[in-house]
Amino acid sequence: MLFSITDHPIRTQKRKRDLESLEAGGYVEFEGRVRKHSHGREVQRLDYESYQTLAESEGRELLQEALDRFDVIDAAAVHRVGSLDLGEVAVWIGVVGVHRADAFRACAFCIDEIKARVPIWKREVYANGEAEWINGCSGHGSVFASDEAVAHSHES
Amino acid sequence: MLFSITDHPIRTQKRKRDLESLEAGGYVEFEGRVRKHSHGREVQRLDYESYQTLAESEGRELLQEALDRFDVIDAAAVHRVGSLDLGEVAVWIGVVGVHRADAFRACAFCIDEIKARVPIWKREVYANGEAEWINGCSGHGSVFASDEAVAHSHES
Amino acid sequence: MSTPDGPTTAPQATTEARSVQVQYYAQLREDAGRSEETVQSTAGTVDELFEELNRRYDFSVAKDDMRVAVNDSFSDWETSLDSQDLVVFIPPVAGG
Amino acid sequence: MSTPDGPTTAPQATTEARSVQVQYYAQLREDAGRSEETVQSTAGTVDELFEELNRRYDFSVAKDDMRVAVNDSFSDWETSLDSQDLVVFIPPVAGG
Repeated sequence: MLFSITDHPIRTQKRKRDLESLEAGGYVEFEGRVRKHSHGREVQRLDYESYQTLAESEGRELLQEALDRFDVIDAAAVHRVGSLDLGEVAVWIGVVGVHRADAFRACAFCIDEIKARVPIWKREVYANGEAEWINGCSGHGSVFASDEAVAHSHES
Repeated sequence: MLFSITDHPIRTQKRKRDLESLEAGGYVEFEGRVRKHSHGREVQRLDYESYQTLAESEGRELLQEALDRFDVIDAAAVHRVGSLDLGEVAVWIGVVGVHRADAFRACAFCIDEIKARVPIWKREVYANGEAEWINGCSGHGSVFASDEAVAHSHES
Repeated sequence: MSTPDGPTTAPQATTEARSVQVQYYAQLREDAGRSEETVQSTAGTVDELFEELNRRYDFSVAKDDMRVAVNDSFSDWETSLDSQDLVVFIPPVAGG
Repeated sequence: MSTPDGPTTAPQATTEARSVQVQYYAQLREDAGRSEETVQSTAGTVDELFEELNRRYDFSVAKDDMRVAVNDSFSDWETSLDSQDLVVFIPPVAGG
């Protein structure tokens, strides 16, 4: 259950290997990447910054919440800060579980929570030279509804 | 949009790189792995076999359905056959999308559909020397309900 | 409906036997003791071919739990058989 | 409620000024023109400190859209300030 902030490219393969478990039937990964377009504007790069101490403690807390709330074995996440080029990975999340449904849910929960509450900020730098801080989340949003039916939860 | 069956270890990093797109804000990956316990029995290895021609055409069809049904950029999947040791990857699925919610949904859809309809069979070989063919899906099951609310679908 | 004895007494047999390919996977491969064979059959439909082979091998998977493919596409049990068709009976799948 | 002029006329000021650390991130860093500073303030609460600094820097993010952290934990705007506290105002986050 590791959450970290790094100013180097995220070593996603190493992070994934750290999560391996012989009890795990399913692994779900999410990567948030720098994309070329944002709300119709052409992006040149993204600058991320964090309030690192609080970001790491809040990140560990939300990973623990994911482990408490879902039937998964382990979860980890890394967020990059600094200047990121197009296509680079800004955030990586990995979850291993005995069965797949909870691994999907826990992974979606983690990215929802990271976006909602971890003190990290993003400045979009556009191809035309302009730049602006993105006014992100001040509330919660989720990929999946919390009360939805989950079939086949006993298969991986 | 590639679906393949292989009797070699799945090169997940190469498959992931093949999916990269500068328009992609989110990447979701699922790996189904051989786990040590199945319904309380200790597993030594799994043997998978496929009806390859039909498995590949059915696999391509379900990937196309995922692209039709969800707002994603690309999706790919590979299923391994042959004898797999504990911890090895039996199936890999990768999806890239502009936004994260549909990437999660499409990836879950693909593994649900693969399990439901692709002609691949699994024989569990147990630590005590016994073995049996797993009587898998003859119907459909899904990780997520099809009508659930999806918040924040316009953020990556 | 019950013709328990002998492949030569199959119901609805046509007069002419066709040569079809059959492949077996997973449990059915073990039941049949082979992964494929060429069958000379007078069966008019896939369903009749299955019944004929089921009498021979006593498959341990019920037909109701299976699907069938003809010439590498999922098909209907009532599909009529042509010479050289490839027929595959598909027990419940278990990928992933 | 309105005391538009001068840091020395802040409401509810106590007689003794405290020395607190303030860090600025993202838009607030640009507004303040610095990433951290030591502030001598008579503010009794985090909220009063914010108002004092907002008069100085005219932050472009509304207080209602922000959270606040004291000593590396999310905190309440009504938290009372102690000497040497680290205060961080947190504009809407945008990770991921």
